[in-house]
Amino acid sequence: MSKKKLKDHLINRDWCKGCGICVAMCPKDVLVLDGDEKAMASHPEKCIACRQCEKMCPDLAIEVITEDAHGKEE
Amino acid sequence: MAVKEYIRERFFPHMWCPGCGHGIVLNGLVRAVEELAINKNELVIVSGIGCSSRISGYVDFHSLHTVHGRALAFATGVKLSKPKLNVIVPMGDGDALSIGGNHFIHAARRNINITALVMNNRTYGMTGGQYSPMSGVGVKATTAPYSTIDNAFDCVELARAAGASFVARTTVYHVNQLSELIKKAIVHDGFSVVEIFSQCPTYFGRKNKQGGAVDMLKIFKEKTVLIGSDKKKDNPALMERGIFVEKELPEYCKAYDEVIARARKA
Amino acid sequence: MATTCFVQGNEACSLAAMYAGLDFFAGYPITPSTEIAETLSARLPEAGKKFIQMEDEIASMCAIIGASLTGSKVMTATSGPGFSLMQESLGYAVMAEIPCVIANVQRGGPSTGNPTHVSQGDVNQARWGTHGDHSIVTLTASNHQDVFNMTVEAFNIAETYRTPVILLFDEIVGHMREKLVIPEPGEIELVERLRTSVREGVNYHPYLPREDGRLPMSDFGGVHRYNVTGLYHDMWGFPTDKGELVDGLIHHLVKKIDYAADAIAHHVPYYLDDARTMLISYGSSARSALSVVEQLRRRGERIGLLELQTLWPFPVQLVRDYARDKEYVGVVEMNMGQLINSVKLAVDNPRRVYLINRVDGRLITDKDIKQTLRVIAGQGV
Amino acid sequence: MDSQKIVFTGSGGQGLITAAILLGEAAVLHEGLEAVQSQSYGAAARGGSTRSDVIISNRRINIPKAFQPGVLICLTQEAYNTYSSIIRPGGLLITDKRYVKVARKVDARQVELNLYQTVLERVGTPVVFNISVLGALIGMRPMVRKESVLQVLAERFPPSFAKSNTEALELGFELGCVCQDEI
Repeated sequence: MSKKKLKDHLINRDWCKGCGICVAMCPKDVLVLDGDEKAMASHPEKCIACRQCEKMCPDLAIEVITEDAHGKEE
Repeated sequence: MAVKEYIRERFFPHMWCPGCGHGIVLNGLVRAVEELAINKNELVIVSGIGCSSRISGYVDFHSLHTVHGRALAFATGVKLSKPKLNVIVPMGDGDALSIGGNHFIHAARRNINITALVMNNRTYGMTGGQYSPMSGVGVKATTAPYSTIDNAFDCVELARAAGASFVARTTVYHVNQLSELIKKAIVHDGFSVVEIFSQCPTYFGRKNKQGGAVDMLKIFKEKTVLIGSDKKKDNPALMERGIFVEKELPEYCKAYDEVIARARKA
Repeated sequence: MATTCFVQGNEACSLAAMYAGLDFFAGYPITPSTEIAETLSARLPEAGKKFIQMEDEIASMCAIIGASLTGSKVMTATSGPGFSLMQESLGYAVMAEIPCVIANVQRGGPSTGNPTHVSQGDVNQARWGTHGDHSIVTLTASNHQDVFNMTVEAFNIAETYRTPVILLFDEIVGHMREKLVIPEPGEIELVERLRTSVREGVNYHPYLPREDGRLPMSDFGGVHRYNVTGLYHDMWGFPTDKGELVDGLIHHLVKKIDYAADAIAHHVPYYLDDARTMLISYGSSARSALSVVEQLRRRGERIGLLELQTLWPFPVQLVRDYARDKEYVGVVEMNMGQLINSVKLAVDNPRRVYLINRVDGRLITDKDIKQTLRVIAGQGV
Repeated sequence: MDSQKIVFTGSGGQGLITAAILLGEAAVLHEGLEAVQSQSYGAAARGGSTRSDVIISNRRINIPKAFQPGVLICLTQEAYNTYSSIIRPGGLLITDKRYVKVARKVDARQVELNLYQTVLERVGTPVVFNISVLGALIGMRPMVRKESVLQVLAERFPPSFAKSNTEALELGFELGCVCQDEI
């Protein structure tokens, strides 16, 4: 199985309530809360696609899109 | 991830407070159902009253939002009437173990194939942060300004003693274990209970100076260990997570089929 | 050939429920209704159907609602204290429009009262026991053939109007044995659940009435996944607090029953054509009232009896019409005066409506009634 | 036929309610008559005092309780003491010597049977005592035919009971017929 690579963080700003759980739980400090108190990926290049933010988001507002080595979206 | 196939998007953003652990339970539940690839038409979610119980409106299953404490009794009717349906019952700690305590132990006793998720945030959130049967001694609540003197239940031991054939516990911090345990509970053929520690930063956290949602999640991380961990020996106060009971026992609806067979022979 | 049997009223009720197509019964033992659960615990499994003894009456009422939503015809049976416990979920069934039948074999009360003695003290509880504005259907009977007929009718009304229906029997009728002729299948027409014809993938509105007022249902487990709640809800079944939707819902819940009052006003008139005095009664007290009417008729007195089998919605028009040319009306019931209030509201001259009652747990007798009639007529005791 | 009102009294476990039901059932199912049977319940299922009323008529029966029964059967001293006063003047009061010492204070024909002892001697089991009481009753007052009761017994009980039930009914019936001549 090839390693998954981040393609994008889809963050639903309408659903995000800005609790900061994703920011605190990200092991690589990828996410921050922006000026509107909404989650934002400020350092996507550091993302290891562990999906911790996606699974821990109480607002179901984050989706981590990955692709495999051949660029196929997952 | 096709999470959105299993939720009713038009009701989002949901009504829970920022940082509420119940959203993480919803997240884990939807993930578990998706991974099991259950036909949505064969899924019924039955809930009672309270913050936790609003979960039923957000999932695209057959949903039955009932009265306080009685969700398992409604669910028993659904399941026995149509046993091929998967029945999941999310409940708050007050819903499941206070007003609904009797239904909880009797559903366990019958070992009817229903999945009970006890979303334990140790408070009555919907009514404004009163103490619950799971608050425990020494807790501040809007009905315990001088702090509580009531002991808490051990939900796992209660379910075990009452006869549940699958009993597990985890927290919303341990999200991978959360969806794994929900999956196992749904697949299990009998009454299954998953107690899930969930944070209420708005009332319990604030009243008891536990900080915000993130701080409360860290408490779940620090105060719990996997079953069998050596850490528990050094620190008996740690709460164990994992599967406490998993056994095969006659399931109620299947046993009832035998009653029908006996009646027809007689 | 129809079958004749010699059974208790509680058995007659059970046999009628089976005749009506009962699929699911949940209950908790309580005197004097227990024979209904006992009979059905034998009959339902024989027919491949479901019987469950729940942990209490609260759970029993909840379980039948859950079962009804899967498409089953459902019933529970209880008595006063259990009926009190069921009130919250009874209201849920009203609000969520769940077809179900609740048999309450009345005993003395309040509280534990007297389990083995007769009373008709739950008439107003049947009407107003659950909180909030609502309407409700309550049927009763005084003999086993009518217990049978009214029980089948209860299922038919429950399915027609998507509503809980209460069967309000009493200890005498429930426990005594008398003749019952069980009709052949098909002899009494049965109303089956109206299911939606909306196809998969097309929007189904569980709470949007058709032109005729009926709301087609979709079984849990079917292709339409909708929401059921006890909260004020919209036509999809989702909670709402929008004023105009709430207003429409409450009016709908009340009107759908109240507008049907004439259609479901079951009653039996006895000797009323030329009567100058009318007794109104129901349940076992109507048997004593009828005995009095027949005795006094033999003496040439122009007295008749209106036996009501539909108590709620109260048949206002029917009672008003029958009372119009009567000198006075005596309401015979075994309580401190419950149905009489509705009679007084219905008639033109409420001051000519008198209560004839007995509340010591014994059947009101012909002697009791005649004695009160003499007092009313100013003839002394 | 005028209404016949019969009240069975005794203690729980004597089978009186069963006897009353059998009587009503025979009338309804095999004689084309109307019948109503009711019973008063105590809290105890066994050993408490029992009363069961049966009314048989060829017309509709309105009031299901026999307030002044034409026939009263008392099978315990307590029942006799409690209920003997309710009998209709000139009615028939049946007791069994094994259970009741009569005081002859009421205006009724009193028949003291020696049925329990006879059943024990001739059928060998007291279990069918209630059936023999029913036999004696219809022997004295032919409100339903013996054949109708036999038919109900055959329908209600498993075949293994048939012999002793029939013997008990016949035995009671014989004794009843003898007494009928006396009353």
